[in-house]
Amino acid sequence: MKSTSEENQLQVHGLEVGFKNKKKYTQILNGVSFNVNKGETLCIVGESGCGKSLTSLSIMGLLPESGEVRSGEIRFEGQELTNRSMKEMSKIRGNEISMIFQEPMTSLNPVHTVGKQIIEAIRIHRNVSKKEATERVVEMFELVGIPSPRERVHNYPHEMSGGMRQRVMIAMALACDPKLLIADEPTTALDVTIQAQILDLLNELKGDLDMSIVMITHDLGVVSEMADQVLVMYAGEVIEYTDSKSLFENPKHPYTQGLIASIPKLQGKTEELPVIKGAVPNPDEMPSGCRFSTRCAFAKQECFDQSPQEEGTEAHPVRCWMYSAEWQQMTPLKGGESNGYTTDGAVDREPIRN
Amino acid sequence: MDDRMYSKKLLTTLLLTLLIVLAACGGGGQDSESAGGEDEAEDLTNNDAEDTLVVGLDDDPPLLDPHLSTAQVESQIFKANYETLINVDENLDPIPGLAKDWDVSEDGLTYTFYLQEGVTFHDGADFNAEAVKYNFERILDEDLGSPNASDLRLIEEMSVEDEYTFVVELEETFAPFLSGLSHRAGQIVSPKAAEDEEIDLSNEPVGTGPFQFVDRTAQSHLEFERFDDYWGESPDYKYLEYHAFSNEDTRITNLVSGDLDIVNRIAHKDIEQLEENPEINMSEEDGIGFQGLMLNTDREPFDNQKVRQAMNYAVDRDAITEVVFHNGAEPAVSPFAPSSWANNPDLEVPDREVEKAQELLEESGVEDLSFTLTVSPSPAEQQLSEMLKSMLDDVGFEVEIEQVEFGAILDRMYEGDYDVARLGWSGRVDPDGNAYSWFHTDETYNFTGSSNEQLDELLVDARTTVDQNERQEMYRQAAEILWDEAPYIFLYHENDYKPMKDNVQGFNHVPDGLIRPADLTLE
Amino acid sequence: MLSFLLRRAGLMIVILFFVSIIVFSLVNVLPGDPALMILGQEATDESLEALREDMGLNDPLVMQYFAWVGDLLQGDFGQSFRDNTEVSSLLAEKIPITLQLTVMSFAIAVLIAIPAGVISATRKGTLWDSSATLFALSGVSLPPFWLGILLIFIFAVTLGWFPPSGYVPITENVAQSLWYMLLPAVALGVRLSAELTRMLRSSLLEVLGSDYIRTGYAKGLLERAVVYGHALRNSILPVITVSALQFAAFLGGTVITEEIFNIPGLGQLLVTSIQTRDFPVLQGAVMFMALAVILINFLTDVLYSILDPRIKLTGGSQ
Amino acid sequence: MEQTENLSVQTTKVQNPRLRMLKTMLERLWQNKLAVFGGVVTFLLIFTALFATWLAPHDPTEQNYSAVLQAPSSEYWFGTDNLGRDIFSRVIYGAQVSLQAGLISVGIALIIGVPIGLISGYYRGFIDEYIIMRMTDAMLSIPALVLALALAAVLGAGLTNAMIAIGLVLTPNFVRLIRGEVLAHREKEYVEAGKASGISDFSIILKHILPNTIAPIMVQATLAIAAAIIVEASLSYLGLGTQPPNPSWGSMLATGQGYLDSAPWIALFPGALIFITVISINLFGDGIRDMLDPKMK
Repeated sequence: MKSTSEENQLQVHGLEVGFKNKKKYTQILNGVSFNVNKGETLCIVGESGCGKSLTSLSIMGLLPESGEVRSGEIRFEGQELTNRSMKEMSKIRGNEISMIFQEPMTSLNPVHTVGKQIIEAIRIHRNVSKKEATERVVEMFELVGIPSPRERVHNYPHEMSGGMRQRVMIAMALACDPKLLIADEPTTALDVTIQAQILDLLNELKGDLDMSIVMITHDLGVVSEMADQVLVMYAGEVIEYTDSKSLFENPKHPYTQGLIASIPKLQGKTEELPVIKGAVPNPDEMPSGCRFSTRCAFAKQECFDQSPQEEGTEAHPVRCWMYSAEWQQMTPLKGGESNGYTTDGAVDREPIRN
Repeated sequence: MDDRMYSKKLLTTLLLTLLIVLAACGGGGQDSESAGGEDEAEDLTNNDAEDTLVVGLDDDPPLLDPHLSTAQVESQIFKANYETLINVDENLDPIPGLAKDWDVSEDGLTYTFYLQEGVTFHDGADFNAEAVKYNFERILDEDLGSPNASDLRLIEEMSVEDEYTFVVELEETFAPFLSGLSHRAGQIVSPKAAEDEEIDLSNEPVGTGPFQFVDRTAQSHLEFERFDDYWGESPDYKYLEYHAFSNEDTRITNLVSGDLDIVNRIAHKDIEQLEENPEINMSEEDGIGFQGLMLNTDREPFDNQKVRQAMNYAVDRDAITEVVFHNGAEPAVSPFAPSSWANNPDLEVPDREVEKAQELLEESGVEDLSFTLTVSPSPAEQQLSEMLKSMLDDVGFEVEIEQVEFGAILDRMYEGDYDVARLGWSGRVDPDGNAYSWFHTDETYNFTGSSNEQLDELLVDARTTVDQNERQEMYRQAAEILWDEAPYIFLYHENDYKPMKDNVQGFNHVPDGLIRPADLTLE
Repeated sequence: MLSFLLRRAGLMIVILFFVSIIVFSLVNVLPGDPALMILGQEATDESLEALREDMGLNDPLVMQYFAWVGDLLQGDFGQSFRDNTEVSSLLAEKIPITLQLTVMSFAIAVLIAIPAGVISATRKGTLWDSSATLFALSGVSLPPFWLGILLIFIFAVTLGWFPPSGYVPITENVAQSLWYMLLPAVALGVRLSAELTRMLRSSLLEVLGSDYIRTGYAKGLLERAVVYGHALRNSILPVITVSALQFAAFLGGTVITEEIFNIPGLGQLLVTSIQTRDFPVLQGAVMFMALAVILINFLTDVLYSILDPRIKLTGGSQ
Repeated sequence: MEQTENLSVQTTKVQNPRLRMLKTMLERLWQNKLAVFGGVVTFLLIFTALFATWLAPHDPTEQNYSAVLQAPSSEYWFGTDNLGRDIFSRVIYGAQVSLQAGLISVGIALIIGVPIGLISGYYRGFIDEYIIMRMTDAMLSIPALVLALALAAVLGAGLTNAMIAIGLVLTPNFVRLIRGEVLAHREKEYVEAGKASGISDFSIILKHILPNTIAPIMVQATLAIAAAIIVEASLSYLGLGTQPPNPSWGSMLATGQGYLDSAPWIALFPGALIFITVISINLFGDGIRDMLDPKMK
């Protein structure tokens, strides 16, 4: 894909991740590759279950016990992360790479004050006194826009609203000046107005703190607001990867096109993307051809049998037969363009959702 | 919000305080019990191990007032801090106690006691004839309700001749009178303490004995200290403690590897083990009591004499003494131990005769031979009852065993609500104490409901006759009648075992089974 | 907060009232004449009757009940039939002994249960987990008296490391006291630890799957810090509640354990009082045990609400 | 229970949903190897108890004074006790006593507890709230063994009385359980519908509510049997249960404790049997619970 450069904060190459239970291994991520440059925001976009969260957890080294990185590289500032021990990773986590999660309501420990939880994070990585750490928390609270920060430090999570809690999470994530922030759907669980505030905050902080962001979202509105680069994932594969502008102006993959077409006129809270028919196939029942073929309006016969390769330009790769040289020779589906075929077995199953 | 924080902290503090206070109360309670220093770490006791003798008892003595006492184990304690007017020696013959000498008139009605001089009670009061009189009156006082009053009930008159001479007139001759004075009725408590409203003699005894009472931890242990103003020979060691271990195994463990110096009672199954132990000396002495089965002769089938007699032949007394008592008991056929002068040597222990027993049962014509055998739930009692069941079932009885606590057994005895009960008697120095109240018609312990005129006559005569040879003849006859009448199946006389550490010397094994701590020395 | 406390306290009193009725009626239908128990084998009929009258045994039962409860409320538990000791002082003497046994058992239980529960929850599906689960299963099924006898056989009789039974007051010799009580505490503690391990495992598994645990890892905590600093505290809350509910069963276990190891605590007092028909002591001991159980549960509720900031102490029932 | 309804909803495709449900439940039980183990051992024990007469090599009460306290041998597999009786035979007969005690006392608890729980939960009201519930609270706050001990002392020593005492002590557990189930069901549509169509309370309780409580009762009852066996052994240990010479594990243990140094087999074998029995029943009970409701695990 794209060439590596000195500017790279994070490089992910050919990442294959799956779950193992007893004898069976189910692969979820299928050769995911991308780069995040310093100071850049990369948005990973896709439906639930496409592997975006798994990608971020792989970077953090926080895969669930049954999860496993089969192959591929994750380089942070040129350092390989996949072979790091738990202990080595914990020095990076929260320090150089931080993460905020989708559910601010449950992501904080209910029995400790928020201040204590951030102080703990600071003192793992910085050799400071409790008092200094507290000062730092207050500072961070101010930074993330928590009113009367000095008092709020003593609050328990349940005494705060969702937006405030997400600000606390951000404060916690940023407390040690990370170089990379991974935000996993940070606004999904919040009200629309709060969503915007949080996104603004992130944008603002990104500039102030000179960090890179990997933002995971299913919401193209968020993408348009935040992203420098966009990675579109579908069923564990990268299907399109480009800068934000090209993506919106020139979406190539039928899936991306569908996504963009489905943006509501009035930006509202959307749980999922309802317009594209069907759902992400079950990882155990992956189509042998293009993974999107079952839902693709343009799919031809060969789409179902053979996986497409990366096509398009280096700056805007796309995984779709439409952009290959063979497209014109491929056999159209009987019965016209519309693809009425849906996968029954995959109804309401969400194998990878964090 | 701040209020809530505050109130939570307050509550936490309160709870913690409560816990600490509770803990402190608990700890405090214990502290006060063990006043006496904690310098010695090595043993159970608070006192200097070198200078302490620790006696292991089979039960915690409930009442320390000898005049109210009924439990056998209490008599052990009384040997530490009380003294009796009369004592008994190894042959159970009377020897001087607080009375250095005494005269009995020809007719056996007048007793003159010449008292030991220079004796003081632990509270400083003087011991004299007035004190003896006070004690006798106290026992006879109905308000006190002394269960030991019967020993003195025949007193018609008592007088203080001079300070150290005390005279008693009896209504009629009463042969066991002197031996009664060697027991609870002869224990002399301090009149001063008895009169003191603030002193509860049941918990803090005050006597003239070689040791004075220091402290008591209820249902655990008692502490005594050498009485420095003791009139007799001063004991060899300073501290004396009694520790109660109702569990026989614990008691033995504490003797063998723990801190007990001498133990008042052991389970017979441990006899061999203790005799083999080189660090333990075991003293063995014939007991004076009797053990067996009490038959309710008011009930079927035991209203039939032949049925009762059949039982006498159905039981295998030798097997019982061997298996349950490891030969630490003598087979019994009468209330008098083989060592007693009252024993009838003509009454031999019969072999087990199944056929004879079956014949007797057949002759009796009784068809329903089922009954309940009530025993207390100790391991040995259980073992014994199981043997009895097996033996009796063999000849045609149908025995059902029922384990009932000793207190409840007594209760049923008084109400006559039992078929057969395992109940025995620790024994008294005078044979009268083993016979009269047990087998005379309607007497206190005659729960069998049996009545035999000839026997009654003999038992009354025997207690009002002074001459021992005459009495001996009467008791021999009585024993024969008892065997024939069979209201009670005599099974065994338990021997008395006193195991002690090999550094304990001077033990005189008196058949009454009481440890006289002042005799003991520690090497 | 206050209304919660009042409500719970009111409930406690109602329950105690019922306990007192149970205890009183039990004892008053127990066979055996207390007067005879006191005076023993050598009692006379007159002295028996006098004592019965004196003890109020001839009064109607209702009167006797109110007299008893009235005394109880003044802290007067009556006197032992055996030796006239105040029951309250007997209890005061025995409670610290049982308390020591309880504390030691709980300490042992916690020392075993926390690592076992943590290991089996964090190493789910491994051999460690299976062994811990097996331990929990067998521990729960081990009657304390059987384990007690087994421990005596192995460690006292065969190896001779421990005394087979007995008790040394802690005020006399701390080390010896702990030594004597170690086997009984293990006998009781193992069962408790099995229960705790079981509960802790499932509670921990639930907590370990929660979002804030992931947050803990994300901020760079090591597993140990996450488990002990965050997961354990949260998962121990339900364990505390459940173990408080187990307290009654635990006290029952002390009775038989004290009997086996001949520890002169509350349990042995109770057994002896049943055997000797020492009713005041029996009543006192049972009342105290019930009170302890009720109080422990009450305190646990309060403690729970303090430990878990989400719970507000309101009037709501459990 | 709710989950049984869920299951039947899920299996509507099959012709006989009940059969399918049973099949899945049995499959689930079979997958739980420990539960299978527990079940097998439990049934072996029941078998042993039923056929004790044929299995025991000796008469369990036959005394042999010339073979007292013998160590395990080919003649006496588990040795002999202080009266020369064969411990192996006594242990086998002891299984009869223990299982009988467990079953009957739980039966008593069910007979008393189920109706009280049903009525109390169905009608609610003052008596339910302030008498029955507080009474169960009170009984549950007295340690079960203590209450059983006191009750057994009141009733008099003996196996029958011990079983009654244990049954009474276990009763409040069932009252609470059933009352809770009833409370959960009495508001359900089918009960409301039944009421509306004029069916008597009695038949609503009997036909609609009781069947729904059977699953949790089964689980609780199985586990209660294990508990009852322990309490019976404890009472026998203290001399209030089975009376001699009938063999009971608890009283054998009590006898054996005095001989731990010289004849440990007297105590060790019956003790081991108590343990095996209780753990098997517990495993089996846990298995049944998981089978009926996998979520409860």
